[in-house]
Amino acid sequence: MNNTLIILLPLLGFFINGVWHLIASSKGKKVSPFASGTIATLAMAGSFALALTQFLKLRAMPVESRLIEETLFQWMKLGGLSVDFALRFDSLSAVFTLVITGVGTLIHLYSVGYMSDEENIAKYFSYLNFFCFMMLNLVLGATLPHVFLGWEGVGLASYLLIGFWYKEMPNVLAGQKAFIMNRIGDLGFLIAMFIGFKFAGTLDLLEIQKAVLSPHVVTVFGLLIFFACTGKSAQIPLFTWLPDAMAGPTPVSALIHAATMVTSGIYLLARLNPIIAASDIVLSTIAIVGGLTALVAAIIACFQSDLKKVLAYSTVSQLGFMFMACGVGAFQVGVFHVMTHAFFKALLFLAAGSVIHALHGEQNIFEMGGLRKKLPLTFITFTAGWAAILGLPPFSGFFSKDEIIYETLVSHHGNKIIFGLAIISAALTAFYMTRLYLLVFFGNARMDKKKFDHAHESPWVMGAPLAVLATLSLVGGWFGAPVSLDHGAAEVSEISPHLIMFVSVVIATLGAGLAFFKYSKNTKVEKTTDVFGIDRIYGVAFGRGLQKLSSGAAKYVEEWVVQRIIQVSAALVDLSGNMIKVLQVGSAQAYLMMIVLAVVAIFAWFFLGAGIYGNF
Amino acid sequence: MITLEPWMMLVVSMIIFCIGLLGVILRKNLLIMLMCVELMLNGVNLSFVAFSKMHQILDGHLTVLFVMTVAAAESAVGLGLVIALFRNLRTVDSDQIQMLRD
Amino acid sequence: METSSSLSFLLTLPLIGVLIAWVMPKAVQRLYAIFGSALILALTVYETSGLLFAKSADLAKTFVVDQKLSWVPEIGFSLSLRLDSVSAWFVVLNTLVALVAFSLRGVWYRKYPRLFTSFGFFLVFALNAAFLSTDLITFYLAYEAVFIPMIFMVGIWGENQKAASVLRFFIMSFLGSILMLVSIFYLVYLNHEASGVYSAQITDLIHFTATQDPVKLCWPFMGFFAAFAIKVPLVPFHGWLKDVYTNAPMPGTIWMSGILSKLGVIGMIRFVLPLFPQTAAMHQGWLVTLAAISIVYAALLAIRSNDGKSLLAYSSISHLGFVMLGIFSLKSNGITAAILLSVGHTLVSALLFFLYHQVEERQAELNLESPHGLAPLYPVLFVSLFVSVLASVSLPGTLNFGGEFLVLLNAYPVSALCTILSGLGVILGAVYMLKFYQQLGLGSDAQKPTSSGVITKDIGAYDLVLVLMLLSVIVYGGLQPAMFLKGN
Amino acid sequence: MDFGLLAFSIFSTIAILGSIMVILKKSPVAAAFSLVLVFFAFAGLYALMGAHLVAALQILVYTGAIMVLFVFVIMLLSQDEPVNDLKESSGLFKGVSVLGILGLMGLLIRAVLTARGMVPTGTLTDEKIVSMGGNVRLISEGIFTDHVFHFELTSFLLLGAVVSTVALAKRKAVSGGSKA
Amino acid sequence: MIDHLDVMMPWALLSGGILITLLVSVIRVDTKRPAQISAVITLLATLISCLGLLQVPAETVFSGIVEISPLTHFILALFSAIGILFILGGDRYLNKEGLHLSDYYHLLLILILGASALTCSKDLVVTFISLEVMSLPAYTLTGFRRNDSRSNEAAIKYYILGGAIGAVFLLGTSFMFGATGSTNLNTIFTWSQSGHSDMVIFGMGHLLILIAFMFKVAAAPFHFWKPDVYEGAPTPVTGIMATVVTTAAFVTLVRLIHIVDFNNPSWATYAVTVKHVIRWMAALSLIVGSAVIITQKNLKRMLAYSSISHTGYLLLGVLGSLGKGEEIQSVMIYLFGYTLMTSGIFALMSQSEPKADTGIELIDLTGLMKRSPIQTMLWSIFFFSMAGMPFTVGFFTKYFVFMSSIGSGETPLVVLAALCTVVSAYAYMRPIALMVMRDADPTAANWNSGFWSQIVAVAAAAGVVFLGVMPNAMIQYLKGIPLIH
Repeated sequence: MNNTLIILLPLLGFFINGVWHLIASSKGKKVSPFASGTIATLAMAGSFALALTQFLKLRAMPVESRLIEETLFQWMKLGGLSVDFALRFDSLSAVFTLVITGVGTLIHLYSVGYMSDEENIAKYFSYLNFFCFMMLNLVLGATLPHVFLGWEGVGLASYLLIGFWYKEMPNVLAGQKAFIMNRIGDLGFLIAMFIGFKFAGTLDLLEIQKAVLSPHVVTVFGLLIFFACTGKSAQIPLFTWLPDAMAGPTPVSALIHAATMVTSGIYLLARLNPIIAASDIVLSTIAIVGGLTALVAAIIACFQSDLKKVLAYSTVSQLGFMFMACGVGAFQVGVFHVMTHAFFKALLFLAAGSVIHALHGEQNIFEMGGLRKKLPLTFITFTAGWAAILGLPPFSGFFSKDEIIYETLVSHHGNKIIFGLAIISAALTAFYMTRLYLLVFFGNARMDKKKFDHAHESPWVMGAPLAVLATLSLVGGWFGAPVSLDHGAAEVSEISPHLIMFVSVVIATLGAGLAFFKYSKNTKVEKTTDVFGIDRIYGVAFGRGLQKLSSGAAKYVEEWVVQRIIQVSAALVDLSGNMIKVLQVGSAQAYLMMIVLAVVAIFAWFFLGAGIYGNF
Repeated sequence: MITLEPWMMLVVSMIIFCIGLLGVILRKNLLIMLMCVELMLNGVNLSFVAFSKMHQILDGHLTVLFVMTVAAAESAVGLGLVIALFRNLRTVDSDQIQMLRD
Repeated sequence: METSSSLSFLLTLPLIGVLIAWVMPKAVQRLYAIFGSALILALTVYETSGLLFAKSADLAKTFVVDQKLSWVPEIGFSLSLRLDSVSAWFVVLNTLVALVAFSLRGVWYRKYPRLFTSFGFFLVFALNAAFLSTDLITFYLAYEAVFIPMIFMVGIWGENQKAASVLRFFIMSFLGSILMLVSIFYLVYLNHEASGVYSAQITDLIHFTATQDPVKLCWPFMGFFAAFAIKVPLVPFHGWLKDVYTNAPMPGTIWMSGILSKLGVIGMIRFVLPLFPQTAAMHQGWLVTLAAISIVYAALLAIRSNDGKSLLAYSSISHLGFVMLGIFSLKSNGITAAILLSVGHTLVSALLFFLYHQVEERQAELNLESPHGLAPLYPVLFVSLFVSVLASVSLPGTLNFGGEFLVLLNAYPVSALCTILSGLGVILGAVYMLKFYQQLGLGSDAQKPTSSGVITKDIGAYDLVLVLMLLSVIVYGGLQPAMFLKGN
Repeated sequence: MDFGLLAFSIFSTIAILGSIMVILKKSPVAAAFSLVLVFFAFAGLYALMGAHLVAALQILVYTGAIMVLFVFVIMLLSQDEPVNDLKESSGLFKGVSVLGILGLMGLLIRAVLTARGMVPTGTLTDEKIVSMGGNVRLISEGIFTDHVFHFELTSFLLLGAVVSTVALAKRKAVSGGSKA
Repeated sequence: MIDHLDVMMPWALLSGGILITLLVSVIRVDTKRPAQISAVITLLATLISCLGLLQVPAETVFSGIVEISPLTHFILALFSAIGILFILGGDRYLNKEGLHLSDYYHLLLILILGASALTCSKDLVVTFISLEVMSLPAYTLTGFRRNDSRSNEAAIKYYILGGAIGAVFLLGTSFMFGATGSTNLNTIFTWSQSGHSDMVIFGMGHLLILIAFMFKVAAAPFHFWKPDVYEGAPTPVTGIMATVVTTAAFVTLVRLIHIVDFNNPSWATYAVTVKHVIRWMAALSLIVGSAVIITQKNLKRMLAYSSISHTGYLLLGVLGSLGKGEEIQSVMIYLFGYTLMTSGIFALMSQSEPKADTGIELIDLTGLMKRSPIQTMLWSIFFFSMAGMPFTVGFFTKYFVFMSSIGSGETPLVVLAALCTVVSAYAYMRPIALMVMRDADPTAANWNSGFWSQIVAVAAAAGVVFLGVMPNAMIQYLKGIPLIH
């Protein structure tokens, strides 16, 4: 029952706020942000509480049977396929559920303050609740189609929230881009399901792991699943939507595009880890792609001037770290990083939101500076987040990131290349985060004087979540990954963990130092640089390409073939009619002549065919 | 020695029939066309009599009588039509009556 | 299986509806049409409830009704009707679509309203007859009879290019159906040769074709296929569709995309596959390819459409491609999924056209090239529209998802390549449907039109109830598709 | 060469040449007189075959009635001046027509030639006809016994022809008719 | 002869009626009404007496040259009914055109007499004479608009071609006579049953006869006269030709085809030849009819091409019946249905009042929906029926024809026919589109429904729809009629 309630509460919140919004807006009234936000936040808080009790219940169980399953109803049944609508709460789900509901509650709370001026506040909260509902479906679903339901559902919520300010078409288009790129990934998911059903005969998450599959199938299945993850979790090649997704409200970025939704790829891989880990090809693909993404995104982040975009690329990069972890078989480490990342990245986003809020929407970091005095709480909490993402001990990021770097080296599947990618990315992370940190909070105020004076600390509803998250960023890593996923875990290795720990801290410090060196004084305005031009290439390939294909289909196939065939056949009939009509000259004698010719033809035929007749 | 045989009449009748047909096709004067139709009928009449002779029966003769009657009636109507046409168009040229076409 | 006379009322009721339309005053035609079709809908649902809501396929079988009325016994014609779980759905949908179409306000209730209402009821009659009939000739008659009101509907109340488009529609459909007719005759004749009985009963003919060489049956198969491929339509037989969809009055469009296309679907399911199982299997390769091409090609065309109706028209082709894919998987599961999807498609396309009409009533010039930003003006309408769009892009949790998912799932073992190709259609579907919604609802700050005669209110209560009814079926079906999956 | 064959040759030559003249003569009157010639020749051929009644009627009906009618109409319509209308048609048309007719003629003659040596189905030899009262008597009997339906039908044909001719040749059309 | 008076009753009535009508019109020269009424009464009496004799078994009268059978009674009844329909339906047209002469009714009655004599003749000479009895009034009626050169022209063309073809028929008769020594169909059939060596002359004669009737039914390539004649003739006359003349010619054609015993093995090769000839003609008629019909703008010409394509369908039925006489009902049903819809169309057509004297053009139908919904409905019913849509008699007519020719292995031809149906369906839908979808053209004709013509049209439409829904009686009756032997 509790599992169900966990997902039902956000759904309830969604309905209440949604209907409220509709009624209010058709009557032209405004909804009180506080009331609406309270409903939404309470729904999430209730959900979180329930998740906690479930978690505790789970802890009380013996390790091998830690599973609370609730079947709501039979969803689809056709032939050999039987899909139940069931919710499974186990260790992996627990982590994600707690993160979603916990961080979610905080962000809901934060939104009450952040979005207080928003006209359609009830709509906003209903979307947020809807997102949480779908996300919980994703992590609690017991079957692949159920996961897919959540998978698409969060995509939808993401679409809605990115395009929340829909009067600006770019926002809408950013949402569309996210939705469609996710859908491209989803195709992988779908086909993976088809393959899974064809060869394993089931779509149940537990059963499919038990199924005996040929290595070939496993590889294809794993690659397709990973392809789906690249969409949802913004990995190469489908990562370009995430920076654009920053068009949405900042709390949304914090919740969806940093803490929860984008990590569902990790969830899926972790969930299916026996199958994923069964194929070396899949694992190394994941690791390489993850590493490359971490590196590329980090490089791009160094050249961004938009506060949120830096954080967005940072998210992509961090997600790359998580995939690296999965790719070397250390799924539990990846999940651990999901958790810590959720804390500190949400924190960073919320703090950034606080900055943006204070500056009335200013997002260019070269228009900021010197805000540490103006926004002390934001500054402190941001510092915590900064430290965490850099991996400075004892912040949470240190533990998870360090472990990832360690695993890339010592795991079965790890190797030096991946390790190198991880190290360089970590250094770059330190560089761009420090750059950001310095540009925002230190130096001179580079914005209008008036704006600077107007800047003020956020209200408590925004401050409190910041504080909580800052705490979590600090302590979140101390418990280690609360899950045990022992596939591909490191064995005893001659490389000491402490050495790696030392190396990673040094690397982070180096990166930070470099940034400090460059940006502590020199605040020359840098334009955003599209380093790799990937977005542009995609724009040409997908956007223009699709348009070209579509107009090509319309022009060359539809117009020149399909319609032309119809026209030509009509014209041919018409032409034959007109040609036959030529004989209709109007002269009786000509008609008679033609009759004679026909008669002669018939008789000739008669004689030819009748050569055997008679006696001649 | 060759004697007169009905098939010779048949050959003549066929020739006359075809000449009549050719006349209908080629002549433009409606009156001559009507005459050629009569020629065709005559040709057939001859063949009837010839066949009658061949079969040693008289049915063919009877038929010829009826055909003659029909021919008379038909040519009367035909001439009536030609007269009606002539009243309107002042012509008996078949080339002048090609308004209805297509 | 029971034999009863209860089926004929499904045919007589709409005919009575036609007659009453001429008694009713012109002013109340819409009201009459709505109440009439709602009443028929209620009775139809009541009559078919055993089949619709049966817990299991086996239980549903006990509700199958057969009825055979002698019609022209001299030549073996009979009015053979069969209500099973397939036809039950289509019959219900038929009346539902009629209700939706009747609910639209427009020129058809001002110009010759009685004619419109009676054409509508006649359509219900003819379609019911087509869906229920198990006699090929009767089916053909009903199938053709559908044209008659359709031609007039487009002709009388349609838009600019109506004459050319309706003629093209008629000629192409007629071409297909007459080829089918020749095939029917051919089969009937062959069966007569073999058994000495003139019968166009599907059961008799199935018995007969089962004994025949599948290669020999190739031509009749093609005849049937041509008819239904044009009707559905499958690419490249779709040349008639766009023009007539866009030029038809909205109720006509709803009828055509919602339920007329299902004639092709039921034809494939009821006649083509049972009659020519081996022949179809021989041709499966290109059949599946054709379905996949339809999906992707129509989606590509939809992307480029800047007219809402033609976009929806192409999307209709694309979605019906999935239905065809399921049918051509030639597996009973695939076919069941195709039925599920066609139920979904009917509901969604009826809903989309219905709502699009509502939008059109509020803003005359709807060009999808630029955003209109109407959503804030009519929030409820646009929320409904958005949900329908989501159902159309087959988001999980809607009926269409169940359909498309199960269709693809069952098509995958048949042809992985075609399934993947069809999967691309899912992506493209999102592209054009989002475009459709966004350009209508989002973007620029729109102002309410001030000119008189234009509706400026949000969606009306009655319309909303109707929309909610359809949406709830879609969502309920998305969560409980089992109800629709009782096999064929 | 016996008398029959000789007479046949003469009459048939006259008939064929006369018919050719019908279609070659420019003046309708000339054509009409050629036609009369043909009819006479035909009468001779009929007589050669013992069809005396037919021969007589040929003269009476064709020459006496029909041709008079033709000449009358020609005069009525003042169409007696020669017109070389054969020149008007295109050479192609003429060529194709002549070829077609020649082909037809060949085929027809080919067909009738197979009638040589045909087994008679009847028994009415010339002698027998004479013994039974002669050609005329037998034919007249036939008209009023076996062929009485032909006869009656022919009467309606004539009636129709009369009404037709009246209707067509009426000078004044009833304009407007009775607007009853 | 007297002992057959009972079965000859309709004939007696008809011939007597012709004479009475003549007398009446001579007595009352000033007005045409008496002739009209007398003609209607004559036809009505004929119709009733025919209906009373429908169940009388077949017998031959007049020493075997006339066969009276249920079929001939049915056809005479049909012709009488059509005659009444056209007298009533064409009344308005005749008044308008100034053609309201008593001669019209005489000629019409004689035409009907000739047509029905044609259908019951069992002798080739009688066939020839009745053909002429039918044709002469037809020529005259075609030229009945004496002051209209188009009408004259049509009549002359019809006459020239008809006369030449009459001679061709006679030549065929002569050949048959030459081959068998008789012109009686029964004798000829008996002759054909015993193998003979001199088949060339017989076959040639048979073919000539067939060609002559192919001309009369306007099968391509002998169809050229039809569009011209249809266009030039007064509208009700065109209607008579499309119904009475066509039906009589077709029935006779079928009868004459079957004077050869195709089941006799010695005729096997000849049967193939005939089959090929008919097959080609059917195909050509279908193609010509449906291809040219879509290029037509004149309604009457359109119907002429339509009737050419219908000839194609009918020939399909003939083909299906070749060698199996019992299958002929497909042709009969087709003729019956075709007659019904054609009568209706011509009744409607006589309601037009074109503004130009070029006859009724398609453009005259534009916007009819706005002007007269009832007429639009009637037109639509007839055109749908022409196209073979369901719930009209047109569907069943096609059904039987297609079935019977599929039954004789003519499937490719049936596919061709199906394709041609589609093409001509386009031509039939076009006027509907004009009526419904276009606004009236300023030059479009006025349409005034006369009382009688409207009644005729409605009755025909009701018949078309009723037989399209409930064809049982028609099928049952026409199935029971043996046409041959």
